[in-house]
Amino acid sequence: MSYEGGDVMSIEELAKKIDFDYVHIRYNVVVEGPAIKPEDDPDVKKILPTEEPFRSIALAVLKADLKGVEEKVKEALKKIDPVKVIENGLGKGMDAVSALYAKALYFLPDVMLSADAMMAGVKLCEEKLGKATKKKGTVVSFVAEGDPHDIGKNLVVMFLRANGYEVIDLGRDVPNKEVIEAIKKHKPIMVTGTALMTTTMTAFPAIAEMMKKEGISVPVFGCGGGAVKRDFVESYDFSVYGVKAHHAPKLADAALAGKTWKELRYEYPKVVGEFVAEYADRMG
Amino acid sequence: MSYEGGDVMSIEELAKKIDFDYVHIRYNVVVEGPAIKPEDDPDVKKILPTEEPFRSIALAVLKADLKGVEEKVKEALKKIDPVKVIENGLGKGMDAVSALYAKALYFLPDVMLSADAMMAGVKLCEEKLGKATKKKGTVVSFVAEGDPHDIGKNLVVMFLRANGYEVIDLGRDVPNKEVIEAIKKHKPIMVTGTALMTTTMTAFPAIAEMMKKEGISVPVFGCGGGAVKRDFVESYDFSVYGVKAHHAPKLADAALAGKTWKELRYEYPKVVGEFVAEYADRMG
Amino acid sequence: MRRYTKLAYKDPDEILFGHAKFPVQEHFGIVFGAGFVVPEVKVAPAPGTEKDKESLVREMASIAEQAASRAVDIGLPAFMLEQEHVFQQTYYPDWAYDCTHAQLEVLEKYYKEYGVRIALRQTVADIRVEEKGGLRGSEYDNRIAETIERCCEAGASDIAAETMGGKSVIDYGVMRGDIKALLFGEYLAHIDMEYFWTRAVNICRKYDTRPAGDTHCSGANTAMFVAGGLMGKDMSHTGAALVRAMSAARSLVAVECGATGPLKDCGYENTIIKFITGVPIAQEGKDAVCAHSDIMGNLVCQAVDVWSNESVFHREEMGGPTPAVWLQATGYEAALMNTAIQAGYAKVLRDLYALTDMYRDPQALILAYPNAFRIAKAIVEYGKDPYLRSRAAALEAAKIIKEAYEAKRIALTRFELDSLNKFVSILESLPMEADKFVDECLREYKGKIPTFDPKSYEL
Amino acid sequence: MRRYTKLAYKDPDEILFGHAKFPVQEHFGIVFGAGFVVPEVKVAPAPGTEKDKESLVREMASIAEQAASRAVDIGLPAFMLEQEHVFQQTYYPDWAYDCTHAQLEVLEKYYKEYGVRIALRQTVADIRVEEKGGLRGSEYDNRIAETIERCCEAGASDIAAETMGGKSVIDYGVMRGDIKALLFGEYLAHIDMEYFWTRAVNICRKYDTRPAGDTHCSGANTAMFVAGGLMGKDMSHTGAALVRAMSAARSLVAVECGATGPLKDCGYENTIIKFITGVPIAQEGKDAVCAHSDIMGNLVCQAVDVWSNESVFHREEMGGPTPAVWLQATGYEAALMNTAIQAGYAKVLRDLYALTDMYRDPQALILAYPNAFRIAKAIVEYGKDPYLRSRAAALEAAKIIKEAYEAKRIALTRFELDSLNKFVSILESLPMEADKFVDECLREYKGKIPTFDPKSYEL
Ligand SMILES: [Zn+2]
Ligand SMILES: [Zn+2]
Ligand SMILES: [Zn+2]
Repeated sequence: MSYEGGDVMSIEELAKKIDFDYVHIRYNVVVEGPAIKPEDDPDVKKILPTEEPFRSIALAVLKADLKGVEEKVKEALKKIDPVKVIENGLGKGMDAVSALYAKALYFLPDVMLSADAMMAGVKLCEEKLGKATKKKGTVVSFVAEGDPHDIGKNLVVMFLRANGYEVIDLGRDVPNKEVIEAIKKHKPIMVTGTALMTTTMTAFPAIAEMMKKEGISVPVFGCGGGAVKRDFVESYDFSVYGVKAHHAPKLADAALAGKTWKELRYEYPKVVGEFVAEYADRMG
Repeated sequence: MSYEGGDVMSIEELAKKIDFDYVHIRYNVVVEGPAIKPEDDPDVKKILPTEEPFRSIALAVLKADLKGVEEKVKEALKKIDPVKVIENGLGKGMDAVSALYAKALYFLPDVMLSADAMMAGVKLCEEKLGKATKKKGTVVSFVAEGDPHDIGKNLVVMFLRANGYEVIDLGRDVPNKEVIEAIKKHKPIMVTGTALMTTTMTAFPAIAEMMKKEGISVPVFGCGGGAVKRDFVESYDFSVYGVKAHHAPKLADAALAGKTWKELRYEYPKVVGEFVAEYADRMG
Repeated sequence: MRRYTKLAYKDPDEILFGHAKFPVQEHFGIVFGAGFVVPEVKVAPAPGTEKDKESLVREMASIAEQAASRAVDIGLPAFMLEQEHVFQQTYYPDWAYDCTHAQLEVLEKYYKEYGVRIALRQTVADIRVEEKGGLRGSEYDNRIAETIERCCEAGASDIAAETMGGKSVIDYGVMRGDIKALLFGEYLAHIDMEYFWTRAVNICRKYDTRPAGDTHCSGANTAMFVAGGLMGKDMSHTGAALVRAMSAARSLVAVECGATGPLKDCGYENTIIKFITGVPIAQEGKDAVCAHSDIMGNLVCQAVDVWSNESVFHREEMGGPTPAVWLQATGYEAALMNTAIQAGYAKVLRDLYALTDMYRDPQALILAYPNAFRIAKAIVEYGKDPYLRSRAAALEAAKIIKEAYEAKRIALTRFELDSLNKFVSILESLPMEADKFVDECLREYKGKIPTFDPKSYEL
Repeated sequence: MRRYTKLAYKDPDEILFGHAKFPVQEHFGIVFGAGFVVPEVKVAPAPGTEKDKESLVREMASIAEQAASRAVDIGLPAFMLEQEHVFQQTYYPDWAYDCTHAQLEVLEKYYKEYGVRIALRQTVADIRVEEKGGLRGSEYDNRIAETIERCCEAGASDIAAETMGGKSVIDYGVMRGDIKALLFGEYLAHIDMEYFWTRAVNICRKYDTRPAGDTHCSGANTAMFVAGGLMGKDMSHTGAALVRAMSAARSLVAVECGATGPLKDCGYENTIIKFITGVPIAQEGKDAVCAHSDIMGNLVCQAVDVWSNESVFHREEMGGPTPAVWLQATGYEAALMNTAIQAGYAKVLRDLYALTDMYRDPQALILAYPNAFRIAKAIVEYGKDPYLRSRAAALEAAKIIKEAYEAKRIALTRFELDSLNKFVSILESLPMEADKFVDECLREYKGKIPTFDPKSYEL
């Protein structure tokens, strides 16, 4: 490489001179412990059932083995009540996946593929039952009008469904009054709204006002990223600032257990059970 | 200068190679017009009286010639009413200084030295009158409790006094209730409060609450720099966000003319008569 | 529609910030890529100012005034103001006209009074909703075309966009770490880009407004954000690196349709496109911290022509309003680069910028200019085939990462390494004919992705 | 009390970012000035969190957690967290203890889990009010000493301060462009610095906490802010440059009393002091845009050891909470400098940083390291005499500006040039004996400055 100031080493030669530990440290590699099989993880051991066929169903979900889940569930349904198969087998498998994901030993793709496998099993159980199994509760999800970004909403919907919630997905570019109508119609235990822009997030306070007029009070999990931040979300009623998509089912569980939206705001880190930078001042 | 990568020019040699127009342009030099005598400035010509002795008194103030002002004022007081000497001579000189300062043809030191000269002349007039001349109005100024930064307050006090206002200067580290007591005692047409820190500016809303309880409503010129910003100052009552110290007398004049604190907020740029970045959205 | 089958640069060492093979002139005396770097500032309108046209126009003028007054206060020779349209600014073409006009009025005042060289970029919003009326001919689609025209009429210096073609399939691929869906999404994006930019270029050419270009913000940046920092657990950084490589093939289409650059700031893939086309590029990095994090804050300066802060709330900092504060930050970084150019040390600074992040993360590694050159070459080898060139870009990126890993220049976690190997084996097992690949994907994904509308891509 | 009568460096070219003659070791495995630059983040607690101790402690811990979690997420090897005390944190020593302890608990957790090297700087607030109880022995004064001790007990890595001695006279001088008052204020500042830092050093030495140093934020930075940008009309930039030169003589006193550095970020005068003492220095510039503007954003990197963002509101940006966002910005600039050091190009980058601002403004010109060296030499020639060394610093700075102006390297406005000439003639006309000068000033200013309390300076 030549430059006006005289000859200089090429970037490759320069790179060899550099001790990069002074420049950056890949802490993900530093803190990565030894590889262990998912089923040997101490938390997973506490979650996985010991009784068969529940154990092997849960393991198939843990390994995202969709074919295996379908075979084992069909087998189990011959003599076991579908609801038990879901609660003691499929559900336990998903709980194990969530435990590993919380510790970053499993990753989003693993969660998604395990969720696909679990849903396949649930479908078979529901066919056996002849009707949909009772869901923990209903959640209405939407993306604010005029905002094209919906990957956040899709992740929230997936995590909720994977954790036993029925989700009414209104999609993108949803006018405020359609959200109100859906709340009145489905009487959800929680609503999730996503937006990413300073001028579309203004839908949230508008919806809160409409809810007040209609006398509706349900926690709204206002999640964003981008322009939607906690100080904005807490500047109007009913709303709780959602930081990560995988927090949604935990908040839904707490809402189900009777926590008000005001309580959810102050107990967020405890409810989701992990450090959350945006709630660092309420870790107490 | 040597370095591991081989010999390199010294910084002085390097500087000679550089066409700095690609790096920075000193726009203050680019837009500086030809030098003209202050009294030849078109705006100053409109302000300066033509009649003597007022013209030469005003010129002495314009030139910050304190000795000259004292001589000419003593002379004038032999036959002219002190109030006329102040209004038609000394005051006109200060108006001319303000006009040049607004156009950045005069600078703060010029304003201060002219103000000193003017005040010397006013003192002589007041001695002749046997009492203080009637001031345009009274302003109470303070720095919030726990905040050491008071150069902002000192500049505001100077500009107000130089423009004919009486200022009760409470100084620094002033407890909120002392401010309230001073307002009740002196019945000012305006209050100026300065603070620079996120945790001392909280005195402003606290004082606003105390004013409400006492049924006092006077515009508070909340000026800061540092942490004090318009969105904060407009989050509680009575307050107007003051951007530059030399804006204070203009706002006082408007308050005197009956403008409410709410009107002052929205007409700020018009009241101070210049572009203000922090009010760019109300330049209308 | 021109396809690139060879690179604009013969040697990686030729590329350099502030220099493009084909500089771009815009009015108000500004030129991009002609031997100096221009700083850019972009600020999101305050929540609520979108309530009506007058309020948004006032907000736009206030942003322009706050930026321009700081530029002269610290001596910046030139700057670009970019306005990313909010929904209303594109949905109502006359809002776009009035906002653009109001900003130009302010900027022209400073240009005339101080001589500071200025450009105004209008970035139309891609308000199309694939699952509601499709990407072609919907009301939303037509409004975009009208708004581009109105911005040109109002005198915008250039028009940019961040189109969303292929987004539904890419989002699916990002969530599942499914490289086949990601490649299919990039292929779909090529098709929509050609539709969007052929039209945009034709409109701009009727005016003195440059068709600037596109970025895969809705694909590669989504992958980057989901991948997050080193401790992220949602997408592997090796996967995000492959998506970034593929996105270069997709964003190239704007230039193939006639866009002149400077390509838009969110395109971390722009160095690759600059190797192919020689057009000037905007970039964002260590001065975009208020908009989003990234893991290559310095490296993206290596070949930049317009250095941007990406975005920030319109509000006040202790140091002044954000348009002023952030033009000062990008202005001072651009000034450092311009000093290096003048002093004859630009290539040294370029290498320091690149080396600072090159081994911080696989996403940075593949964009370091010697590697970006290799990916550019892989793309032009299949220049005429959007499918094969995207696939080739991903495979070359994977090769670069594997080589560095094996040479112990970069350490990877098991998640990063396992997903890399899985992606490579899937990519290598795919058919070499585009239509075979497309049929396979339509069968596999059509049912699973409700918002995907094949008709929008003429499939 | 040691006086410096010769420089720590023989040649201006020896000075360099990341390197100090006397590196400083603090716990949590961090060393300053030992061959790499450490980034710093400082965030002002949110309005209202000062309402009670628990709320402020929670706020402090939250700032530490948000910064540390981002540091590991983008791979920063080390960082300093500085907490500038609000009034309550110094007025109530147990608040200081609990806040310091809470932050250390968080930082230690990250140090143990990831190995990231960390320092916690506690900057006590100078809450003394000269006109209410004076600067010595008041309740406020005693609380400062108690708070320094409690921070040391809690385990702070180092203690800094920004003392206000001489402020009332300097403010008077800044408002009137009165160089004699400014020089007298700097002289008074020397006296108060000796009082404050002799005590602070004695306290710190009982613990594993370094007495770091002081900055003339309350003098030279006040002049810089009043001078404002190029279009400023309140103080001439040549006047502000002379105040900055004199402030080096004043801030030097901390080191003469035993402070070890790293000297604090607001001290734009630190390069001059580093030439004299060889201690490591913190600096702020182009990454301090959220706190205040300056006209030398790059130049201040030339000899930095701890690169700071100065201050920012504690709130959320789109890119995350401000402690995370701003440690990323300073972290990436420090990374660029560390890459340059490792690659053997540090001196090239140093010169580019300096050249970018050297002729942007007289305030930058006098701090460019070759000129800072000349001012340092002028100071140590009169090392034992606070009055003469301050005066010599101002005269040398004026000489530097005049030479550059006459050589047409920098353009000046009439205001800048006229005030420069006026200041030089006044300075040259002053007596050479300190006590003569002091008597003259007491007579001239005592009556005019109500808040000036001569007893506070034993006069
Ligand atoms: Zn973007
Ligand atoms: Zn972006
Ligand atoms: Zn400071």
